[in-house]
Amino acid sequence: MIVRVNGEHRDVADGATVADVVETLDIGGDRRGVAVAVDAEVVPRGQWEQRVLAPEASVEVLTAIQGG
Amino acid sequence: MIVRVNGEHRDVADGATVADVVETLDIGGDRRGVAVAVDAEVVPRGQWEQRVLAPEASVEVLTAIQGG
Amino acid sequence: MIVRVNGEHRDVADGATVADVVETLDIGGDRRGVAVAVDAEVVPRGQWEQRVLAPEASVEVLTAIQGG
Amino acid sequence: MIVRVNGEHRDVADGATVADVVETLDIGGDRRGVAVAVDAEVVPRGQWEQRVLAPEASVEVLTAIQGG
Amino acid sequence: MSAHADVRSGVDPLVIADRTFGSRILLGSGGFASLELLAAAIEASRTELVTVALRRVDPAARGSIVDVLDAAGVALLPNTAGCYTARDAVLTARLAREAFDTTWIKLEVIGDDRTLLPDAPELLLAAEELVDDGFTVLPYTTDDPVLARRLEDVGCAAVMPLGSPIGSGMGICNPYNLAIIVERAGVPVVLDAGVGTASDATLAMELGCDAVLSASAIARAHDPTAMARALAGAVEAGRAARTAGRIPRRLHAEPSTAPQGLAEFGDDGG
Amino acid sequence: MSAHADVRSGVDPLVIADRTFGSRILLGSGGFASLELLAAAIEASRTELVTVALRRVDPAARGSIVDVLDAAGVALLPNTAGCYTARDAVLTARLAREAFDTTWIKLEVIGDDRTLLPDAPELLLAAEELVDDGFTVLPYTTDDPVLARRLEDVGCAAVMPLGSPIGSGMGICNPYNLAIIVERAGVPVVLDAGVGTASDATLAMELGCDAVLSASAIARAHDPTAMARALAGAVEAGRAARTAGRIPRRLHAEPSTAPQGLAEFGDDGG
Amino acid sequence: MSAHADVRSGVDPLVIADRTFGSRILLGSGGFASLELLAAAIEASRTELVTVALRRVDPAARGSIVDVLDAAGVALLPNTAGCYTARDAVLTARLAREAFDTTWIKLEVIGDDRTLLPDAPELLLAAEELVDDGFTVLPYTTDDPVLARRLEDVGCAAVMPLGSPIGSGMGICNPYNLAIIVERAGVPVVLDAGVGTASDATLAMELGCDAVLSASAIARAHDPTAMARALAGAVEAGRAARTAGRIPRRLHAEPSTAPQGLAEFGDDGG
Amino acid sequence: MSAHADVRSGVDPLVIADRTFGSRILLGSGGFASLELLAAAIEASRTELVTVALRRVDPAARGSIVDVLDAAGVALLPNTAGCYTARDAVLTARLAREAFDTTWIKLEVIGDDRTLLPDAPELLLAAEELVDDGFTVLPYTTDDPVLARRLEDVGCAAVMPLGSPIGSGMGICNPYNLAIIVERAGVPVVLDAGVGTASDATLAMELGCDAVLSASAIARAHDPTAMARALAGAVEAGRAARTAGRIPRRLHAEPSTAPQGLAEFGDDGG
Repeated sequence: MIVRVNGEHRDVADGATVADVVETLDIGGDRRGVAVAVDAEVVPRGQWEQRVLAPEASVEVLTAIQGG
Repeated sequence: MIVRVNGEHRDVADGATVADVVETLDIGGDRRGVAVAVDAEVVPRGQWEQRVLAPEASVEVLTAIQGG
Repeated sequence: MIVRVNGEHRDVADGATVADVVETLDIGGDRRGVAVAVDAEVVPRGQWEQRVLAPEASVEVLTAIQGG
Repeated sequence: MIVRVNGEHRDVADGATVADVVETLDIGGDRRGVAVAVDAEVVPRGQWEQRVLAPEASVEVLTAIQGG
Repeated sequence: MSAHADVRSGVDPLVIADRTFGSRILLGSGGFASLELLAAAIEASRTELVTVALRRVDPAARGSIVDVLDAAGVALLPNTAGCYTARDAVLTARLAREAFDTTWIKLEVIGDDRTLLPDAPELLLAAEELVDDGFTVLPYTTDDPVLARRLEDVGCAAVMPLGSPIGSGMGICNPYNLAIIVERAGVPVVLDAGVGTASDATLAMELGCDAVLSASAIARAHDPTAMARALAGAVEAGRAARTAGRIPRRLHAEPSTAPQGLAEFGDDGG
Repeated sequence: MSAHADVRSGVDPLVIADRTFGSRILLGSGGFASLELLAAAIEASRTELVTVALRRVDPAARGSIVDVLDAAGVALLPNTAGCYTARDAVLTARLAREAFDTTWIKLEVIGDDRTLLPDAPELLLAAEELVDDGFTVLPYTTDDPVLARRLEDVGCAAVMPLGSPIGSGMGICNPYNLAIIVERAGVPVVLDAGVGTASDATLAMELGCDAVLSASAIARAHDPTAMARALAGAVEAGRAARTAGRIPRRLHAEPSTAPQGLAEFGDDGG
Repeated sequence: MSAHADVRSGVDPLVIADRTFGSRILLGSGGFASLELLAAAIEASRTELVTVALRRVDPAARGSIVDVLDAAGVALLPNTAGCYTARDAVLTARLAREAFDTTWIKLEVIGDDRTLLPDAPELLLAAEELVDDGFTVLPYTTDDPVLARRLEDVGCAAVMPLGSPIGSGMGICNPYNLAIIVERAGVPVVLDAGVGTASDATLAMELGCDAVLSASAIARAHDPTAMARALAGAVEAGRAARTAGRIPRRLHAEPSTAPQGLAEFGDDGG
Repeated sequence: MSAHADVRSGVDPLVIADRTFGSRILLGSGGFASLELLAAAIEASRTELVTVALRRVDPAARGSIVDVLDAAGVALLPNTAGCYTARDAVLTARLAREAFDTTWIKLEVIGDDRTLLPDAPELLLAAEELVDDGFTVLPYTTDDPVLARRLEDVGCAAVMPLGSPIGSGMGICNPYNLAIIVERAGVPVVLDAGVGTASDATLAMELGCDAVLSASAIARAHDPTAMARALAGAVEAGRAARTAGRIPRRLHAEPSTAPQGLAEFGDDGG
């Protein structure tokens, strides 16, 4: 199925979870400082494994950058 | 019955109207530039005669002064 | 002989006067607003005719321009 | 004879020197930081002993104070 | 708003909503010692629009300001002075419409009685409601360019940013904000509050304001009529200067007299 | 100089030495693109006194500025622009007296060609010599109150402090010095140099200057005639405002609408 | 906030909500050319609190700012930079809480991308919602004293008014507003945005601000590390000066040397 | 004077004539309530050069300022405070040389006792005579760039322009003049007079001054020792900021957070 990850369409397996998607992003280190929103809702890290994505879901995977 | 007119308690006849109350205020001239609110609602001039006051009604009779 | 008029060397006849030099400058009109200094001294208009220039004299013939 | 010391008239012996006058001023310590002018002329310390005052002489004996 | 009007020909009207004004001064009627002084100031300032406030009728009051404005042939602009909430301001505006038969309102929603500064969120709320109710809303606002823009976006007919607090006479504390407001405004910008003297009004116009509202500067001046005349001239001068196109500022000098043709008197004999 | 003249009645002349002027603008004639533009600016500014400089006669020159000033019916004020020493300035002044049959001189003694700022000691020297020689001396000076006072003490008929460097358009960089100069001056104070736009001229007059001299601000404006008109109004407005007596500056607000009689609509039902 | 802390003994901590800071500089981490320069600026500024923004993960990104802050032993303050609505800002704050395990948030709700000025109504809305949600909210706000007060009233832990637009380096355009905010604030006031150089930070502290947040002034300086050190000293100097109690301003001079005992050298023989 | 000294390494001495100073503050000793307070201020300010005045010996005087300066290990800089003529100033300088065995003199020639402003022509005269007599002359001067240049030309070892009148605490009334003086100076520029608080000193150094002289700002502060410490830090901060190279001023904002990678949360469901 197709989901949007950080604005780009991705084809992922049906039943893919937030954790699966985050996995595909080559994030260095221990993922400290990473947060995820699905369809404009925060998904706490503790739920990444359980949270299954719906088709067309919009996933934002964010982290810290210099700013402000 | 008792009503409040511009912050002061007044004893008026039961069934008194806005017009009656305005009458009691010695307003010079043609009352141009006068407006009335009863219980925080504007009472258009055209309804002063009809509009009967309820007991405890709060009547504000306002006009123009220097300001701003 | 050689004199300097407004910074330029001019060959003038011996005994030439301030008036002679001013003459050579094509000044329009009645010469109102013109003043002359010879060797850093003012020469009043009334003396232009009499005042004979010495060799090497430095003559400044000035007039009004926009300024200030 | 009469001289003026720091603006005040003083009666001093004829032939009195700058040193004599400075002596009369109860200046603490080693007189470091003291300078003298007589009649608007500086009198170097080395000449205090020799410099005899004329009648009516004006002596200024100055030192450092807080300032500037 | 563009300043490319033809000032020279004297044809340079101020247009707010559907009305046209020959004068770029709005006069606040507060603070005058008498209605006579107010009348004199109206004439001297040449204003065509004068604010009034709404208060409880006072039988002891002498004379009617409405009559004074009628006699002077100027329009009346009711305000909502003294309101601290959108709700009170809206109600006051509706009473003003009833009393004076005008949909024009100078909207004031104040945050506190010490600074008399506008309360941005309440002001925007009230502006929106009054515009929807058919009012021509002229909001007294801060010098915040974003708020000014949002007031325009909800349909205000003009924006009236302050230069400094009401009655402070501090002039324009932040010309940069005012310049940004003007740069982005699609409706007239009227400097409201802070004017202390003529140069403040001139500067406001040079910054691109379309008009200046003054109350205390005139009413509380030693000679209100003379100050009214001064401000009228100051506003025209500032408007004309903006249209004329000023020279740039530069740190160093620029000669006003050309050096060419300078006399040489030789070096000093002495 | 006192500002307690009767502005209202329009009777408020500027008096320098033995001459009286109806206008409080002095115009510098430098920098205009043509004599026509100069003539238009003279009319628009309503000035009665215009500066000219002395330079070597140039046969190629078109038209005579003297004729333009005559036609306009305004007085001519020769200057000593370009002089760096008291000696050259004095000689130039004497040539000007000879050329224009006037004892009036705008005395300029410049310290360098970058800032065009006055050279205080040379200026004072020249002023003293010219006064002794019977000139009516109007010195272009810095905003130094002590120098202004000394120029007055040697007999100058006015002092003309700068607001900022010639042609910089920076306005009045140090209003405090100007205020001190005015406070102590026994002769007219004319702001000379620095005016960039109308508000600068208004401020100068509010500070107590008796007149403003402007050249570049007008001559180099996008529309010189319009700016001349703007400055004329600005000077009058500033003069009138000073006479009217401005309100004091205060940090906090001062209501322009009295709170008495404010309506009470009860607390919000909602 | 009172400035009567004992600066002399060096015991003058900044307290925001439940945390105490030894430094009165907050550092914005944006604009540094490298994380190394950021690390150097952190050390030079002696800051203990550094902002970060949230953006989409970028596999190409080199190094982690979180690691840099950890290594420096400073706290991280996430912001909501880039948000134009209360809703986006609230969501971003919640993501930041999730990502960094902190309830502290520098709340930014911008009105437009040209001025980057706060949007007052949206800002207040977001602040209220985040406070209710348990956040420690530090809002970036305008210099509007009423808005600052309302932000405090809804429970913000500090207010962070701007001096001038972000990155403009214009310093404090309206010191009067800032003084009024400080005068009435019951929470720390942090100058946020506008600082261009050291004197801006010194002035902010003299006006009574409790701290200064700087990003561009340091990050974009020719020598960021040197500027970080300069601002650290400037903030301390301004704080100390406010505590020391400055002399009043007066128009005229006040001698620093007593006239008593002045020598008299008689009048000049010459 | 160039500011490209190596501030970072702490090696950035002030060099006047043949002497080198580690501190960029000169302290005026006037106005302190006691010699103890003066001593404390000397230590707190870290100054190495302190002014003294010459007055008639007063047997009643308690303690010697010379001893205080000796004990503090700082150099003494005599001044000519109170002199109104070149002649009195020159004589006073010579007495100071005799009394303190130093050729250094802070030259003051005042125009009047109200403004205490320098008298330009007398000052220049005295400076020239003292330089010829072998003095190291540090003249207290106006902010006139031409006068500053002429003082340098006659051989002064530094120029000490005022920011505003002595003791006024008005800070730097005309930063443009100061910038021009610095731009053209070949000797150290020391801001003398006008400093009211720390930010004034920081600004002076940012403008390129090489040092700041302060008397009243410290001596008359509520807590002189704390203010001395504040000014010391302020001067260092300003010097460091000038060396660091500030960002330019711009009217509009410049984001400190890059927009790239901004999250998109879709449009509001509500």
